[in-house]
Amino acid sequence: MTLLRDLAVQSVQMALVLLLAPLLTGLVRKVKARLLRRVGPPLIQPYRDFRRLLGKESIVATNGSWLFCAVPYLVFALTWVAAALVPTFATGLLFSWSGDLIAIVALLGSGRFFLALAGMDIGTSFGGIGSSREAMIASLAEPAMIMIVFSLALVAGSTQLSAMAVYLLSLQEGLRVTLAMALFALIMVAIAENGRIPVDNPATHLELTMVHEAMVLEYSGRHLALIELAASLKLLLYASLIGCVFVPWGLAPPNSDLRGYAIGLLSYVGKLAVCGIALAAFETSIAKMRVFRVPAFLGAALMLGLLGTLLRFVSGSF
Amino acid sequence: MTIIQPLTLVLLMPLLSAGFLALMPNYRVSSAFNVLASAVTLLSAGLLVVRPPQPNDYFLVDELSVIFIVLNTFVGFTTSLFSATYIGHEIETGHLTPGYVQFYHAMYQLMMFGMNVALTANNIGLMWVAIEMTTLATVLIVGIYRTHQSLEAAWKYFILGSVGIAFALFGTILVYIAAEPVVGEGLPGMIWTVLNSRVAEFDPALLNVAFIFLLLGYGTKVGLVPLHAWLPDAHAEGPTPISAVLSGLLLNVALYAVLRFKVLLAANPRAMAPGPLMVTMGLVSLAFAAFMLYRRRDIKRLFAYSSIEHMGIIVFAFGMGGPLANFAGLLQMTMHSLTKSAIFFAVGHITQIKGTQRIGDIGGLTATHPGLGWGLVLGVVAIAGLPPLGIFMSEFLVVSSTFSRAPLLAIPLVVGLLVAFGALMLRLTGLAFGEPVGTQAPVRISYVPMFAHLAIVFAAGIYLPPAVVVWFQHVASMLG
Amino acid sequence: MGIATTLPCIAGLLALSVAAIALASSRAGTWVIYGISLILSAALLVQGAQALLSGAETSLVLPLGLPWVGAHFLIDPLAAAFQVIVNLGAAGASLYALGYGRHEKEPWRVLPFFPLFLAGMNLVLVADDAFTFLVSWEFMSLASWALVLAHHRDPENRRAAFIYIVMASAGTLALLLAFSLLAGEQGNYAFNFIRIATPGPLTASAVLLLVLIGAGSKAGLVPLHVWLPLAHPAAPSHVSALMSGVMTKVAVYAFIRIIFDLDGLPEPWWGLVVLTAGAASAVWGVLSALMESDLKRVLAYSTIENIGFIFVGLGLALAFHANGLATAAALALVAALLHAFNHAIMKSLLFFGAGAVLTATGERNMEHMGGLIHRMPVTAAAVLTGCAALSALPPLNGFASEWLTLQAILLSPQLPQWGLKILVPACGAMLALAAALAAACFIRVFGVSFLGRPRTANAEGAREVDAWPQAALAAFAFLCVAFGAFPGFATDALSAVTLEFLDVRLPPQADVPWLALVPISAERSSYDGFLILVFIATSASLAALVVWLLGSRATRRAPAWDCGFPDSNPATQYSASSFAQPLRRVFGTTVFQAHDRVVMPPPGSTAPARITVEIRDPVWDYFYAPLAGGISFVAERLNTLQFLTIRSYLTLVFLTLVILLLVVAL
Amino acid sequence: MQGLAFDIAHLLAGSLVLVSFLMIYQDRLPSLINVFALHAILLAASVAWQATIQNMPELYVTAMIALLFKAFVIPVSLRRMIVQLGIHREIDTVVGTGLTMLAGMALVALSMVVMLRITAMADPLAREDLAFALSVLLLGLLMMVTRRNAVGQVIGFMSLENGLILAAAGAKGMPLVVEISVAFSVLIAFIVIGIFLFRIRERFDSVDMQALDRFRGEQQP
Repeated sequence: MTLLRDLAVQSVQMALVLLLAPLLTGLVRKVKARLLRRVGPPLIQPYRDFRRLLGKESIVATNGSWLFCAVPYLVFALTWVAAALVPTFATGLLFSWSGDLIAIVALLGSGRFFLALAGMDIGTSFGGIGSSREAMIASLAEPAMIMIVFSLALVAGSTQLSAMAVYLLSLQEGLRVTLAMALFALIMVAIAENGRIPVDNPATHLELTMVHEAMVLEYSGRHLALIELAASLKLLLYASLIGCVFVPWGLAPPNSDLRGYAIGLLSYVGKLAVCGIALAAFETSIAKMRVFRVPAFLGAALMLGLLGTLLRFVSGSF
Repeated sequence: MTIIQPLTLVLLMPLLSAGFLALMPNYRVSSAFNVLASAVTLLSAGLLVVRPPQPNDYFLVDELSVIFIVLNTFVGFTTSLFSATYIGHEIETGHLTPGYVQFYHAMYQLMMFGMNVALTANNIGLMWVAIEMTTLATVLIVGIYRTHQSLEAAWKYFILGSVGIAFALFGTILVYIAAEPVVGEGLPGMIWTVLNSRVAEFDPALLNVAFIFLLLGYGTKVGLVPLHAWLPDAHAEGPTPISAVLSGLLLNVALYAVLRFKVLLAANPRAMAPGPLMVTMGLVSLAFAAFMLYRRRDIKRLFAYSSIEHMGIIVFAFGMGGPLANFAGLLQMTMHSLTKSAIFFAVGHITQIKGTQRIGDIGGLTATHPGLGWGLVLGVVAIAGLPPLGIFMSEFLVVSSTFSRAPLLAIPLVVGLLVAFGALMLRLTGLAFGEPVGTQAPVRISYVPMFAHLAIVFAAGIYLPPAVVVWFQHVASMLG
Repeated sequence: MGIATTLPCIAGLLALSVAAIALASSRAGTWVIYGISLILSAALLVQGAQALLSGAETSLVLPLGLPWVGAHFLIDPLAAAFQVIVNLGAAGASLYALGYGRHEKEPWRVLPFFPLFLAGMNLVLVADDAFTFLVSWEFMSLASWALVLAHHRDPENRRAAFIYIVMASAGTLALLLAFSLLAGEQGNYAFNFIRIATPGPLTASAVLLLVLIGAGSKAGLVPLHVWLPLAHPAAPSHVSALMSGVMTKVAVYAFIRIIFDLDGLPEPWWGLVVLTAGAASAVWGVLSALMESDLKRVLAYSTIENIGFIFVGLGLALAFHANGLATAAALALVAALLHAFNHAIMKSLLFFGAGAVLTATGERNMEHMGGLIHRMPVTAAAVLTGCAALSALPPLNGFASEWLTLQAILLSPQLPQWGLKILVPACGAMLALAAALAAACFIRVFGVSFLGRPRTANAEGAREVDAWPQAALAAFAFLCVAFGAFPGFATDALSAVTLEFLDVRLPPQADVPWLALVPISAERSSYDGFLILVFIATSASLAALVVWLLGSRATRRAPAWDCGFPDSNPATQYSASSFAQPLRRVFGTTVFQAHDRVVMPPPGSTAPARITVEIRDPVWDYFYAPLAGGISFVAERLNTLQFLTIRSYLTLVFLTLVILLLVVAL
Repeated sequence: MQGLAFDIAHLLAGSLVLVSFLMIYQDRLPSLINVFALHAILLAASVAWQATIQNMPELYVTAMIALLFKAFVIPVSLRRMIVQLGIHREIDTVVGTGLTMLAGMALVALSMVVMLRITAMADPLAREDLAFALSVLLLGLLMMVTRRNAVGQVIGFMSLENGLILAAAGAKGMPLVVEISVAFSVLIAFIVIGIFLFRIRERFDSVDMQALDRFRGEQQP
């Protein structure tokens, strides 16, 4: 019985992230447009794009290899699995123990790995630019992320997201400098990882500063659709990560009743909305930075993470 | 009691054959006879091991000297084998005339005679005479090519050698003067057995001065720095069989004398300890030779300096004393003789093939002459102290016993070993590998002596027969 | 079973190398030698696995080696574990060489030494007294030295071999000193004596430093690594695989054997030293790999990085062990051992791939490759797996061991020493950095050499290698996946080692549901490679299915879009050095004084503009070069003594006499 | 008797040292050879005196050998040689004689200190003899070091060996072995030297060591 319910919850969550992801992207776009005094596309535009792209034939460059065609599915799968492991509206998911936060970070890393390879597969200069810059950004973003994991794990005594959420929910810790630093670092990393302004600009082409778009330049049709979906899934994942770790309120505890789940669902949607609006506001209020300023940006994140970890020792014994 | 004592055979055989060879014009016959005589000497030396004779006033064969004698006669024999082919080629290419070869063979046996006498002598005077005789014999052979370089080398060898010999004689006289009040006038004052039994009562101060003269005198022949100057040139300019014998045997004979006197001095409690002196000279020789190896342009000088380095290690080990270090010293000495002569066998043929001794003009031997090249590689690897060859075992014992007793002494030792190792391997990579360099004269090569030596060294590195071990351990304890 | 059957196999390898001298020049030589060494190493592998799983100890004494000590041999769980690692690599290399070895120009320079090398490594593992250990150790170096010289006509290789053998014997001397400290005055060189005698703290610490030099120089710890990127690529590829994947693990074995087994109880600060060395090596190695464009050399540098990972694990184990935190120590040790095992697989795999590329294109420089995925599909797939594993991507084996190491790092708050408390997370950060850089490095490796368009005619005409290498590649790629999915089995097997030295073991993972990895407790942390793998597979195929059902199925081949102005010239692709340029600007400028120099032709000339990248290795510049300079300076100065006149030599003798007389007189 | 014996022995040995100084002082070969002959004669005399006071007749043999070879045969042949080579007018010394004399003084002092301090218990005769012998030896070595010319070096070497014989003779009852060996060594030495000077001349038209020095090891002439 419980197994069935847990299974249901798990599958609901997996479906949920899949459904909400384009919506979040649409929300961000819409809000940005509004802030720029434009009407902007409707919220459901991403779904339409997805359908349209799905319907188109996909064009593969003559010397594209099997890897090029396999990567979209792989990237999508990796991101989806990662997203499925993050508690969105309920903790104690059935399979959440099959991978902890480190594994989630690594899963996203493998997604990036294959995407970068796909960027180099056609053998164009743009793909190379994208991949090499992505590699540089990742080489700083990932350690920063691991440091964040460390500081959180040292606070919560676990690398399991559910356990973290439960622990922080119980609020024995009070508000901690470590957590604040971790939050800042996490936001910076999230911005970099999702290729948002100021690190990258998802809305531009033919600009020598683009990173993610350059990698996927050669993709079209269904492949592009999957990649877009994966990108928005990634954005959703980070949003829900921030939500579940730093504002765990409303999360439905394991084997709670329907009401609990409903609360959890609502609070989750609310968190996502807040995140999306905040992101849009942030993006409109800041300018894109030069590529070689990015290391400094991410280095700061890394330092914050490390500092948080070390401060963990200073403030209070384990 | 047989008619002919093995001892008399060991001594007479070389002497008589020296006389015979001096009169034998045909070089083929004479080199064959040379081999035969050395073989007989070796066999009778083997008999010595089985039935050592009673010591008398003039001759003494104990465990220590037997080691040296067997080694001496064995390497003498293998070298005579090598020398047969070597000399043959020298005659054909006209580097040597039959007359000189006649002279060469006579001197070879005379030298063997001298060394055997020195090793079996029970009388410090007799020992001195014998060693002087070997010196003179080798001086004459070193000069045999009569090129400018060889003359210079021989002359240098002669002058430095005779000065050393003079020192040794003075030391010998001092020992007698020290002994004379105790054991009385006449012969007994020069007999090892007597001296060893009564040395505790001798005048210690006199013994000290005596030991200094003896160490310098015989140390010159051992090739200790700074008395070494004759050694590289004598090795480089003489015929290669003689280089092999010099490195393999003559140094050992001188070392034997030094050891005997070291034991004598150590047996007198009031005299100074000989150890520190030997340790210092050993380390100096090791370090000096190690650095000198780098700038060598001449292949034979290279290995001559490596001989100095190894003599340094050996003297160091004996200076440290104690069962482990002495055992290591004996082992190192044996292995070095075998390995170094094997290397010189290889080098002899290499220089004949390439027609030069310049390292720069020799290269890629493993490609052109696999047998010779890999033989050289094996030899150098052995001499550099890599396992599983014999020298690794002795160096293992030297270093480890030193480091656990006197760590500060082990540091220079290890550094010296490493520096020398680097130089040897550097040269080896140039000689044995890479694109072949230099000419390719057709040469008849005798692999047997070289690989026989290397096989023994290899076996010893893995397995020492218990008999040998016990034997060496006795001697080690005897050396104190 | 045990030692009684292991030694005969090793003896068989030795005999084989003797036979190889005769067979080397014959046509069948390659088949016979590699075939038999494959069989023998497989046998050793099986025996090792049995000994490890049974946890039994078997020992033997032969009347060899040092007379009064004899040659002691012992197989305990530690030795067995590394026997598995070594012989897995050995079997793979032999299998690979069945095909690869036939391209060898001068087989007689490889065949006799290959079994010798295998025998040497196996002997080190079973040796149980100092002399036998060192003999086998140096024997191993010697055999590999000969193999590095296999292609001796290239002066670079000769230089590599020279540097290698000198540093190897320096390391051996350091180990020798360590052993003589442990053996003490009366020279008890047998390990069972040394185990009983407990050295004083000072001695023990000295031993640690000496072993760090001795084993570290073999393993390639910074700054003792300089020989490694020279020597490993110089050898034939299957030997490179052995040297990089396996011989470095033998060095790790030596470190564990001496420090954990023989050297008494550790001091807390030991962990500090080892950790720093490990972390430094990890970052340094991967950065150097990113700057390098010679494929095999990149792999060698990545070996340095992974050795750093392993030593971080060992350092943690030491730190925990010193503070009596046995379970944490066990976790760290298992992590280190598991990574040693995994790295042996991954690195062998990649060197096999590099060898395949080398035979197919004759190129080692990535700048001359490209597009190989079309011409060598099998190799490409295998190498891709290896790259992903080495980049520590789930669900492959590289990630499992890295994950365990991170879990061990997360236990650092238990440590009482503040230095360690602070240092360990910093090391964790460096490890994370190294891992991310490794991912970048292997994107570069695979992307430049296998993807894109061929850059040279050689790459154009590449042809897939024959069956044996493909078999080896496929087997090892499979192992990467298998041990990524089920790391639990490996950790369970390895816990025999932790039981041996720390008297504790990790909770048996076989009991955990879904074969997950739960080092400490389920609510603390858990990872299930198998499930992740299943999820990825299912969701990917699900997506494919959905697209297949709903979306268009049409695919058109067309020239690349490339923002509208595609260039047919493959030189316009991103090259290895241009891929690394951002990272070079971020990390390389300070560490390696890396800078690009652009040479613009004068206006009007048709000459192409040239860009050259200059990279200097500070370790070499500031440590080794001065050392060599010093030696040659002293040699030069002393050399004048070779050219004095007889009179001056007499003067030397004279002065010596006078000085000694003065010494006696006064 | 003992006193007188001692005094005479002392006188002879002492004058031997004095003559060694004289040899160091000579910077031309012919005069050097003459002085060496004198040195040999004195040696013979002191050995003979030792023979009488130790009443060891065999020492007379040594004395005779020394007289015969070192005082007559060798000097004569050497003189002929240098005349042949036409080097009898050359200045032979490297270092100024004055400096050499000073060094010699120091050496004698050293040998006195060494010997007299250590051989306290040996009988005075042996002591004195040893002290003088050592100084003769050191002076001979000094001469070898300061001479440029092969002949000069050989003479230095032989004077060094005279010192040895003096010591041997001084040692009470030292067996015949040694005298024979010494004589025989001198003999051999002389032969070898002769051969070498001969060879050196045929190669270099001189016995100047600097001619040889050009062919020191490893230098490509």
